[in-house]
Amino acid sequence: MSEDAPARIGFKATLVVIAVGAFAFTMGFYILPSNGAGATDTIWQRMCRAAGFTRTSPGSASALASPVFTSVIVPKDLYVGGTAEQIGHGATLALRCAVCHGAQGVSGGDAPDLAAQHPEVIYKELLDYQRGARTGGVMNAMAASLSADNIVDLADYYASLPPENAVLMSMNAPALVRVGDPMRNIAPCGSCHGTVDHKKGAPSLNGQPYTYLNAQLRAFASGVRRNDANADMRSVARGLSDADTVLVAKYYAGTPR
Amino acid sequence: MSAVIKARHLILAHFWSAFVVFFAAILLGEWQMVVRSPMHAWVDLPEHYYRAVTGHGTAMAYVFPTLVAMGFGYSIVELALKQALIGLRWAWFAFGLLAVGALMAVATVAAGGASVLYTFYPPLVGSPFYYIGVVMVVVGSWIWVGLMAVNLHAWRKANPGLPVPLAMYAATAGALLWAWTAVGAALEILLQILPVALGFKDRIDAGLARVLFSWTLHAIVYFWLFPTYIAYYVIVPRAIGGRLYSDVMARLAFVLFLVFSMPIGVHHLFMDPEVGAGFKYVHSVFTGMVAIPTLLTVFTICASVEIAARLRGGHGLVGWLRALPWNNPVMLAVTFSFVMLGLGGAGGLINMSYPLDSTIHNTQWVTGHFHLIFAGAIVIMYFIIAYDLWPHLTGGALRNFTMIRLQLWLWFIGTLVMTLPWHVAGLLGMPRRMAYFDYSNPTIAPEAWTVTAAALGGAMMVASVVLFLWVLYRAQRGRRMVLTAYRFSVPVHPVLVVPAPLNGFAVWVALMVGLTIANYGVPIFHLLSLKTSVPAVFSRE
Amino acid sequence: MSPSRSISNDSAAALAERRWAMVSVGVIVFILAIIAFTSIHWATMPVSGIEPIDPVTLHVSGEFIEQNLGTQIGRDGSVTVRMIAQQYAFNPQCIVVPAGTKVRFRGTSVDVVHGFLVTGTNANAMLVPGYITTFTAQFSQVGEHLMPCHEFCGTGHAAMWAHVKVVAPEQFSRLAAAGLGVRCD
Amino acid sequence: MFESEELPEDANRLDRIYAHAPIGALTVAGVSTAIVLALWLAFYWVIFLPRSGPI
Repeated sequence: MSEDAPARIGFKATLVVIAVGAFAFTMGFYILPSNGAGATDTIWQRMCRAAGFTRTSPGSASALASPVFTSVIVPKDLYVGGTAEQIGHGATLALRCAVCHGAQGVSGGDAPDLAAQHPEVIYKELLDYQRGARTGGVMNAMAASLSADNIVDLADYYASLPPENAVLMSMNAPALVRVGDPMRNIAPCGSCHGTVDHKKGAPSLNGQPYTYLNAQLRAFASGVRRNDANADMRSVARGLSDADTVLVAKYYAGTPR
Repeated sequence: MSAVIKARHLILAHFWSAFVVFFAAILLGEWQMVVRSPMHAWVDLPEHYYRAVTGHGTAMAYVFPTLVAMGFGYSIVELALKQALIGLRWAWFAFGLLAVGALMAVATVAAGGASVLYTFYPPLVGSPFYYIGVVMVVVGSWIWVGLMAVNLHAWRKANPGLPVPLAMYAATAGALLWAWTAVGAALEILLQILPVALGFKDRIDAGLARVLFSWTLHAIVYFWLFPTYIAYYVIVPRAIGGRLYSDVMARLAFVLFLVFSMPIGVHHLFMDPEVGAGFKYVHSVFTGMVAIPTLLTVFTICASVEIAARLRGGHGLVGWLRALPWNNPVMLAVTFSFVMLGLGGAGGLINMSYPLDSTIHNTQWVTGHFHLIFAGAIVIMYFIIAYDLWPHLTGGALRNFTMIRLQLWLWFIGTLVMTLPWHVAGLLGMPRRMAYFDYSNPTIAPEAWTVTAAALGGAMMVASVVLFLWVLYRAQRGRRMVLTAYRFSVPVHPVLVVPAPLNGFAVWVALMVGLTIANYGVPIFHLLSLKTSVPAVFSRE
Repeated sequence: MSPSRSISNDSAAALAERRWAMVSVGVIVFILAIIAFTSIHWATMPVSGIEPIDPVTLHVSGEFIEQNLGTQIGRDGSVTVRMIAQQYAFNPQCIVVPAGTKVRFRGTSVDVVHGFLVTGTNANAMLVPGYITTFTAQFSQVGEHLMPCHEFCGTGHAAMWAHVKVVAPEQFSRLAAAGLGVRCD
Repeated sequence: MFESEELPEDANRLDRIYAHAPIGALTVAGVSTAIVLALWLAFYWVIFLPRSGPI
C-alpha cells in the first residue's frame, strides 16, 4: 500500500467501491433474477422483479368470505369512547337488554355481563348477530332492528358503566391463563384477555358467568361458533381438553371484575 | 503533560456508569437463561421475561458500549493529541443527557411500559418515555461525536500537516460511523414511532420501520467494535513489547469499516417481504466486503505480535508463538478475542450468505452469533481498555495480574460455554426470544441441554464481571503508583507522512453516504410511495 | 529505531500485505461465487416482490379469507400454502404439504410482525403486517415438524407453535380432492 | 498499564525482524482464515444443502 501515490488512494478506493457496486447490482438485478418466471422477460422486467416492484400472481383463490364468518371491521374511533349524548341514547336502548343482562349490565344469571366491556366487543358481537355470523337465543332477533348508530351507542353505553373493581394480574392463575401450552398452540388466556396483557378486540372475561364461558369455549372448539376473526378463539379452544375448559371457565368466573 | 488524565472525573463517570449498567444487564441476561432452562419452572408471567429481554438489550446495545466508546474517545483526545479536552462542559452535558435518557428508558421498561425489545418491532408500540429515553442517549452520544471532531480540528490547526495520531484517527472514524448509522433508528423513532406513542397517529408502516432500523442495526455492531479494534492496534503491540506492523494498513482498515459497515443492513431482512431480492443480494455482497478490513486487521495484529515474539527471541514458522508473554493479560485477552472473532466471523459469513441464512434466520444460532462477537470478541477488549487506562484515571495500580487473568479466562470460557451450544440449538430449530420451552416434546427435548449450558456459561460470565468490578474498585481505592506517561503502540518505522486521504475523512464519508443512498435509496422511497401503514398495536394497553 | 527507512524491508512488507489482501479478497469472492451459483442453479431465492395488503380487512375479502387458508392445488397443478399469523396463532395451526413437491407459501400477518421456521428445513420467513410474503420450499421426507413463531410478537409469543405434516403426494392428492384448503387442525 | 519488560533497543535487529516477520503472521492468519472458510463450507454441505430438499 505504501507504494501508492498518496493522493490516489481515495481515487482508487472510489473506483473499487464503484466496481463492487457494479458487480453487485449486475448480479442482483440481472443475473440472479434470470431463474425467475420467464426467460423471455426484458431487462427492465427483470430489474423490476428484483427490486420488488412486480407483484406475483396470487394463484387461484376464491374472493368472497362465506357469511358464516364475521365480516365486521371495527371503526377506529370506537376505541375513543362515546359522547354523553351517545351514552345517554345507549342507556335508553339498553332498557330492552336489561331483562337478561341486568339493569346495570350485570346479569346475575347465565347471560354475559356487559358492564365496562370494551366497546369494540359489544359492537362486533351485535353486528355479527345482526348479520347471522353468530347465532344464539333471542340475540339475532334483538339485534336485527338496530341501526348502525344504535349499535355504536349501545357499545359506548355499556363501556361507560363502572366495573366493580379492576383486577389486573394474578400470579396464582392457572398455567393455561399465565403461560398457555405451546405444543398445543394454546396461547395464554391472559395475553389477550387482560390478566397479563390485552389484545385489541378481546373481551374482558373477569367475573363472567361460568355457564356462559364454558358454553362459548365449547362452541368455539366444535366450530358451532365461528365469528372470531381469523379464528383467533377457535385456534385456542380446539386444543383445550374437557378439564381445561372447566378450569379456565371457573377461573375467570371466579375472578372479581 | 502529567501521566494522570486531566478529564479523569469525566471519563471515570463514563466508565463506572458503563460497567454498572453492564453488570445489571448481565444479571438480567443470566436470570433469563435460568428461568427458561429445564432447571427451573416456567416463568410466572411471560411479560416479565420480555421486560428483562428489553432491559438487557437496551442497556447492552445502546447504553453500555456507547459509554465505553465515549470515555475511551475522551481519553484518546488527551493521550494521543496531548491536549486538554476542549468542551469539557459539553461533555458533561452529554453525559447527563445520556444518563437521564438511559434511566428514563430503563425505568419505563422496568415498570412494564415498553416490553417491545430493544429492536422496537413496530407496529408494537410502548410508552413514549422509553423511546424518548433512547433518543436522549443517542443525542448525548452525538454531542460526543461533535466534540471528537472539534478536538481533532483544534489539533490540526495547531499541528498543520502532521499525521493525525492513529488512535485519534480511528476514534474519530468510529464517531463519524456512529453519527451516520444512528440516523436510521432516529428517523424510525422520531418520524414513525413517537408520533404514534404520543397519540398523534394510530398507524405505522412496519416494513419501512424495519428497513430504517436495519440501517442502524448492522453498523451499530461496528460502532461497538471500534474501541476493540482501536485497542488491537494502539494498545496490544505496546503492551506486549512489539511494534505496530503498519500504521497505514491500520488506517485503511478503519476507513474501510466506515465505508462498508453502513450499506449492508438489509442482510437482517433476507427473509422479509418489504425488500426486493436484488437489494438483498447487493447488501450480501457489501457485507462480504466488510469482512475484508477484519481480515486485514487479523494479519496486521498477528504481524505486530510476531515482532514482539521475535524481539523476545522467538523463532520458527509457528515456534515464535511460544516466546510470547502469555502471562501478560493483554496477550491473553487478544488471543481470546481473536478466537471468538474467528468463530463468530465464520457464523457471520454464514448469516450474510443470502440463501444460507434461511437455515438459521431468527433461531438461537443468531443469538449465539452476536453474543460470541459482542460479549466475546468485543467486550473482552473493553476490559483491557479499562484496565490499561485505570492507573492513569485513578492513580491506583492494578497489582494482582492473577486475578485479571482469572477474570479473562472466566469470561472466555463462559462465553464459549454459553454461545457455542446456542449455535447447535439454532441448527436444531430452536427459535429466538422464547420465554419458555416445552422440553417434554421429542423435537425440543434434544435442545434442553443447550439452555442449561447457557445458564452455566452465563454464571461464569457474571462471576467474571464481579471479579472485573472488584479489581477496578480495589485499584481505585488501593495504593498509589508512580506513573510513567501513557504510551500508545509505535509502528516499526515512525510515521512521518501519511497519504492525505488517510489523514482525513472526506473521501470516506462521501463514499459512506453515497453507498447508503445507492443501497437504501430505492427501497426506502419505494416503501414511502406504497403507503403500507397498518394499525399500531399498543403493548399493555 | 532506525532513522533511515530501509527500502527493501518496506517493499517486502508491502508485498506481504498485498498478498494477504489478495487472499482476503479471494476468500470473499469464493463465498460470493458459491452463493450466486446456489441461487441461480437451485433457485433458492429469498422472499422477493413487494405486495402490499391491508391487514384490517383480511378476514372480510381477498386472498386470505378463512376458506382460502390451508394447502390448495391450483389449476396448473402447483401447490400453494396460504396462511396468516396473528397474536398468538397461525392459521392453519397445522399445515399439510406433499413430500418431494415444490410448495409455494403465501402468508401475511393480521397484527404485528411474526415469522416462522419449519424445524429441520430451510423453510423460514418473516410475516410483516401490510405485506404478503411469498417463497418456495420443498420437503423431501414424509414426517412431522414443529413450526414456531420466531419473531417477538407480544407476551403470548412463547406459546405460538404450529405444526407441519409432510405426507406422501398420493395421500395429499386424496385430501385435496375435496377442493378445500387442506389442513390438519 | 500493561508494559512488557523493556527490551534493549536494537534498530538493526528490528529491521531484520521486520523484513522476515510476516511469515509467521501469514501462517497463523492463513490457518485461521482457512479454518473459518472450512466452517463455512461444512455448513454449506453438511447442513444447508441437505435441508434444501431434493434438487
